[in-house]
Amino acid sequence: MEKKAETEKAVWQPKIIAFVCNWCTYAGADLAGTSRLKYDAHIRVLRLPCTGRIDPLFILKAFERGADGVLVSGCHPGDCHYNTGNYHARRRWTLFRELLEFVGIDLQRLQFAWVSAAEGAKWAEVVNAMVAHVRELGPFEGYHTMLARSGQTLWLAKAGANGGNGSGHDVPGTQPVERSKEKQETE
Amino acid sequence: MAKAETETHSEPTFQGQVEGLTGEKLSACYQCGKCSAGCPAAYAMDLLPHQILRLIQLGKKDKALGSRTIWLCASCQACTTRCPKEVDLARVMDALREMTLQEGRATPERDTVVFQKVFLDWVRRTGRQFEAGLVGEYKLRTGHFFQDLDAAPKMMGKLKKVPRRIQGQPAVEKIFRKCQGR
Amino acid sequence: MSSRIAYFPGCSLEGTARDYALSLHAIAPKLGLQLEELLDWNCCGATAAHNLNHKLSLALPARILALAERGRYESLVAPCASCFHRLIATRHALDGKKALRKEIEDIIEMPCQGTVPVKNILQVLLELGTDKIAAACTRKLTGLKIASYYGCLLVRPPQVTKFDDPEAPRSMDQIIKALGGTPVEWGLKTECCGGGFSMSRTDVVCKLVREILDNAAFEGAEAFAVACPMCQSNLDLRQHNVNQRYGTAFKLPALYVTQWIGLCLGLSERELGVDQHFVDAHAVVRKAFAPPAEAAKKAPADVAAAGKA
Amino acid sequence: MARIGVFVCHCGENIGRTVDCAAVAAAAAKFAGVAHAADYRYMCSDPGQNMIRQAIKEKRLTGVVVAACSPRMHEPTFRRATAESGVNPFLCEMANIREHCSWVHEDRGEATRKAIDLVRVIVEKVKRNQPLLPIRVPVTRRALVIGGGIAGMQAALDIANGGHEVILVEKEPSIGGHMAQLSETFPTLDCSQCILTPRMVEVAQHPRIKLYAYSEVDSVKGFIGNFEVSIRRKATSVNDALCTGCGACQAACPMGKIPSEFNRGLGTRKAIYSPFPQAVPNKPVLDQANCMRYRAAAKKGVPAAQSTVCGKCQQACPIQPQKAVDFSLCQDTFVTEKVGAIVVASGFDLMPMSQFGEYGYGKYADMIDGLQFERLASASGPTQGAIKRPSDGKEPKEVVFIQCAGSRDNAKGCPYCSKICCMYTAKHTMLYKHKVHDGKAYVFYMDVRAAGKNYDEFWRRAVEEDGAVYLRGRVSRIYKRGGKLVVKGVDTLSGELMEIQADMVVLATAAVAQPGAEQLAQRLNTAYDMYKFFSEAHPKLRPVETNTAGVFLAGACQAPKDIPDAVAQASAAASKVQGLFSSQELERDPTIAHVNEATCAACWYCVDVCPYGAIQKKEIKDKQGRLIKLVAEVNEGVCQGCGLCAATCRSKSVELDGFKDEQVYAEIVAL
Amino acid sequence: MAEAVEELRALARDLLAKGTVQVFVGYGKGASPGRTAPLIITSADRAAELVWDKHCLNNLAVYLTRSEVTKRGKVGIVVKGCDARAVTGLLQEGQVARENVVIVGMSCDGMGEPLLEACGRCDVHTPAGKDADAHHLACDYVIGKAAVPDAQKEDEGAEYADVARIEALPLAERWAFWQEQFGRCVRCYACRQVCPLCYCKRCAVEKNEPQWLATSAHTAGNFAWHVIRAMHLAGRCVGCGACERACPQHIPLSLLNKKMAKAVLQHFKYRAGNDPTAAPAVKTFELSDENDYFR
Repeated sequence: MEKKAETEKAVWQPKIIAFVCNWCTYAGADLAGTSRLKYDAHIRVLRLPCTGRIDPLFILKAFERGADGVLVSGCHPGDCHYNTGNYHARRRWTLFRELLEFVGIDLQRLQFAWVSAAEGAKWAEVVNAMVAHVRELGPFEGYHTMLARSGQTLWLAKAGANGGNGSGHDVPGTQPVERSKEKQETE
Repeated sequence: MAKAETETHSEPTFQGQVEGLTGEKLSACYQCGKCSAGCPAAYAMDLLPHQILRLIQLGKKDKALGSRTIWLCASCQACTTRCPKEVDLARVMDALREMTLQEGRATPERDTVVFQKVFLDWVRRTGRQFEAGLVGEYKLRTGHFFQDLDAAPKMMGKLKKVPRRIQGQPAVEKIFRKCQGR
Repeated sequence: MSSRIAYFPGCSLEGTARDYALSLHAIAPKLGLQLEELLDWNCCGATAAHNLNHKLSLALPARILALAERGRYESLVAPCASCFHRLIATRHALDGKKALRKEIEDIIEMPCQGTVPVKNILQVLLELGTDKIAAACTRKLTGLKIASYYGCLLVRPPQVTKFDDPEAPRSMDQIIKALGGTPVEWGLKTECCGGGFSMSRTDVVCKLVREILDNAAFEGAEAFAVACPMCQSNLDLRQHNVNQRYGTAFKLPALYVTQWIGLCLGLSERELGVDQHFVDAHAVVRKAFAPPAEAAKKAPADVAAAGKA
Repeated sequence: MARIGVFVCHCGENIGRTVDCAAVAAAAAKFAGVAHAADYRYMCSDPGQNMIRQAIKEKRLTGVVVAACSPRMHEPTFRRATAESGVNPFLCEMANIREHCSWVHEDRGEATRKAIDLVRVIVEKVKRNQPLLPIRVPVTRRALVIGGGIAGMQAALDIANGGHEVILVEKEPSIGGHMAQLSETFPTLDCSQCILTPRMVEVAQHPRIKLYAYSEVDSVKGFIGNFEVSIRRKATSVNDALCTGCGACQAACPMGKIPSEFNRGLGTRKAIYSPFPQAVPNKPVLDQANCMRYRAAAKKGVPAAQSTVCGKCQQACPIQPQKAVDFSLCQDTFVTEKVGAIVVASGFDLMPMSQFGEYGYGKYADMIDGLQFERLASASGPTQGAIKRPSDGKEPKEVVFIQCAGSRDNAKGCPYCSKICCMYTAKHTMLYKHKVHDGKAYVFYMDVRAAGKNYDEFWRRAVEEDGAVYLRGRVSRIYKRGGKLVVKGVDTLSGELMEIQADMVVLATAAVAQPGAEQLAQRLNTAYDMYKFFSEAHPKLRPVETNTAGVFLAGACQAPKDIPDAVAQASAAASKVQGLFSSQELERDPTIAHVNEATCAACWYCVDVCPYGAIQKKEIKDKQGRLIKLVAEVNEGVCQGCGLCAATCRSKSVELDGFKDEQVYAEIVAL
Repeated sequence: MAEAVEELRALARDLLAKGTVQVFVGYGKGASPGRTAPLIITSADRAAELVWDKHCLNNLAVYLTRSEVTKRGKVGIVVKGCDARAVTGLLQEGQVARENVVIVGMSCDGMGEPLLEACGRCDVHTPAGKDADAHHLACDYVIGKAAVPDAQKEDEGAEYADVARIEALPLAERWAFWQEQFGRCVRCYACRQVCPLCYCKRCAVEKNEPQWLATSAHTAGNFAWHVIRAMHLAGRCVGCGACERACPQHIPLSLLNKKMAKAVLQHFKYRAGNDPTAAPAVKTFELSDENDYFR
């Protein structure tokens, strides 16, 4: 356990998951690419149709899976591909972030942005800023210890092992049983 | 040649000052002139009301505060009532007058100022208006001794001869002190 | 009429507009209006205050509002349009503005919640009901053509005064109608008379008053009804100046609406202070009530009746 | 057990330079459920695509992951390739290791590690993807056009000429709209009716246009391609089948004093009337409120048919034996039409003059609005085109025109520019000057907005050639003094106060939405702005569509417009409709939401948040037809797949195909 | 209260006897003195068992969505001013049809000995009756008139003082505080059971494939559970406090819900359960909604 902890520290890199909408931010990130803008690699983008599709459950799950930060981004108000999706989402986040802060989570770890399909540069900025913030804060010890105390160490160990990229072998599922089964298959 | 006031970030622009005093949004004015068109005193003004507002937008403080216009406004509220952009111009005029006095600027409409100062002075001293005193003192200060002599006898019949202080006068006096910051 | 109304005369009703007060007090009991004069009231500051010192222009009326609140009155009536405007404008300015209200309360050292509604005389009379007024009349203005002149401050700006119509008010005309007069439809009902410039810029006042007289006369008016001391004095006191200045020959008496009512309640011009005007109203009044004979006869009985009502 | 194939693309050097594609493939090969992994220089090339096709066959793949560029670039390509080898295209997804990885990162190690993660995420998703079949919605190739003004007529004609049936609904007794009221049109000053009436006739006679005049849309059910519209046909007391439009009934009607709507109160009409001579259809309607017989009958409480009062119109009707005027036709009737698309062309109205207190609440007879002036100037108008003022029929010598009357006026709740007033006011001054040579025309304006072909030249002509006097400023007050209207204005350019003793005043009152616009929008479930104008789907790129699929906009119902703009938009809407009608069926993206009826708590949050009104309440009944419960149901014809409902649902009873909770969960967990 | 209870019994008896309602939900004698228990009766002769005293804490609105109650037909129910809010919520969310309930509002000077602190701030001691406008739930009957005046909703400060206390703590301490609290949760779901607005047929926590929320009672799972529950109640919780009272582990659950209520009021100017015609805050939006925290 201690050894793991050390290696974990040695190679620690922030693990940040971004939930983005397909029409604005994902396209904006594409533009950052086509413009060859460079930004920090420690971000993993999950694509959804609309910020309105993003359930607070997603974010909690991301943290449970050892994310050190979560970024939510979509179309600017008024530009939603689905007219009003981002407005409803905005209300949801206004409450959710206050709630998380209320239970002691640093809002640097949960950030929100509007990035349009034209804002490749902004996307790069937003990512870099986010990663930088989380780097300052370091690993999400609080959550990690909570998970550890809850016997959810498995994911964390993996997360540490290959530099915050999670396990290549861990297939989602709920029952620990299934998880171990999968492991045998692949190892 | 006219030149727009250069904004310094330390102290607010003229427009900023007036907006601060009145809470009105003066950038809203698009110079339609409806205020001037409806102003009963406009004919006597050196600048039309909408021009005063334009001067504020341009930061031409001296010209605006030096005008007769602000003292010829009778506060009839016609401009405020009809402004399509819902600017309370009557309130703006109040602010300009107050500003003029606070900055101790000279005004071309001395009589009006004197009249109003004398008016307030009586209120401060007695708690109420003492019209006989007001008229007398005004004439004294302005030198218009012979104004309305023909009307005087009938008028005097109506007026109180001696001022009466109300019990609350000290309270009123205090209000004046607090408001005038002395 | 058990509701307690605080009566705020205002300075001019103690002086130049004494006749306004006189007539109001004369008709009130006959109409069953109970007016309790506000104790130790102060001047509202009028135009002078809001011209020269904004804070003062709120603080002085605020003290008056505060007195009315302390007295637990149901409403505060100010017959003077100017006072009415200052009071209601102050109430409006403090409404919902916590910080400002606090500041003003500190200045006057009294709580001022703005709980007591402010009314002008026309409001009070209309709430009383024109039919009630008509019923109390012992004689009617036989079709006398009267131009109701509202001036500025009773109706403007509407979001503050919340009374009648800012461009084409009807309330005073309704009362005149109830008195048997013929309301004149004319264009300058709410045009400004120059207000406080009476002394300092008599020339401006004369020009404006001339236009008002001209339009009213053109539309056939034989007299004015007013509800504002400033309007009254400008129309009345300045009428001869106008005639001198412009070589006109206007002779349009300007009576307070309360005076018109008083006359119809059978009171004499002297009792109502109509005789104190500069433009002699006697001729017009006589014409209005011709033939006066039986009116006088039947007066006392009705007066008594009205008194009970 | 899933058998996923992973194909890693080098995209030449684009990916290969910073990402070790071979390593990515190797890592992918180890993922649970990955049956095949390979990398290649250009996956999108034919050989690349062939690799995929082969692998699918040989390795019996159940899913495909292409790690390459952005799915926004090549997803269709690879899905096609997948489909060609018999696997449902929705079982193919892309991992974006170019735009989101190789192009934006420099460290090869990190980029490669990230690429592996991205691939793993998509693999886990694809494992849980399900085959989806594109949704096919049948399209009823008939269109409904609401409003028979110039925009509605244009749209109807274009669609009909395109070979499709059109239902045209007009609430007035005749089509033609406001354009029929105009005398001349800017900037050419050609006679409005001369260009309009042929169009009206064309509409009336078109074999594929079914015209419902004096009718209104009562309710709209269904969705794109499949609307069911109920239309209220207002009672006319005239049997259209018999009536020849001879006009004998109108001549006979004794009620002569009814203000004519068409002439905006400047002329009169009868109780049985058609609004104007060239009306289409040319059949009169009977206005029951103003008919002696109907009034009498109502008082007695008997049907008008049994009343004996008046009936002159019926007697006058020459049709034999059965009269065309028929008092038994006194009830509104309803017809239902099935259509696939709807064009809204309900037009605009003018702000009533009663809103202008400072100008006398429109009580002065000689103060009229723009449309009234059009009627005055129109040869077919109440004065046969002679400019006579309403009060005394005298020719006005001094006319004041006031622009921005209500427009650009926050205090009147109308801060926008009405767009057409500058031009028509200029036109009015010309028409006036051409008829009253010694007359004076004053125009109070704030700005003259004349952007448009030959527009600026036009208003300058009014000034330079016809001598209209333009005064820059708003008018503050207008009051009557004898026969004159005293106009108190200002010219801010000179700083001069202007008091004009006018004989007549014309207010260019603001163009506002039709009174019924809000209700109509609600019936159509389309959005409208704070001024009750219909909202387009996108202010720039989708100007004639609405946010409700299958509903399009034409003309001034969307915002004030002049004739050319309205016609252009109408044709645009028509072409959109024809595009929709170009096939029998409408194919829609199958990534839509579904409700789990077993667990739906019927709180209706999804119903209310859905931007498209795609979710409705569904009754679940037992065999006896007794209601067991209500649940939410997604209309797959309308759903656009945003997933707002899925996230909003507390009991997680709504799932979005392609982005099911399971799939997203797997993606998160894979990181 | 004595005469109130008689009036209540008479009314219930009458409603059941006349068949106006088929089932009546009120309070009955509790297991021990100083307690009451929900009483659900279907016959007039049991009306006498109804009680009304200082201990009628339960929010009976929860029974309006229980099929075992509703399947019997029209329901008569006893509500306090505060409970009426829950009923309003249920009406807003289509869980209850107004015509299917007869609402008996009980005037209430506050519950519990000592008085519940929530009752100290109560502004609905006397529920609105038939005369109420469209923006208030109109009880069909109102029994009694409250002796104590309604508290003035002057400052929200007092209302959310306990929330503010937590907000004032440094982040780490807040985290620690909740870790400790959530650590104790045994997942008995009593909070959910007594909550009138937790009417879902299948709770998010029971959803598997995927199992978003771990079911075993470890801190991480509990954390997620309580956070999500607070989110699901945001803009809906009427603050009856039943969850907290029901919690065997004494976790201050109201704090979470009140925090949300505070946020909803502050950002969306909305109070849950006040206006049956209002659209719940999380169902709608304003273009002008808070936007500053977006980069």
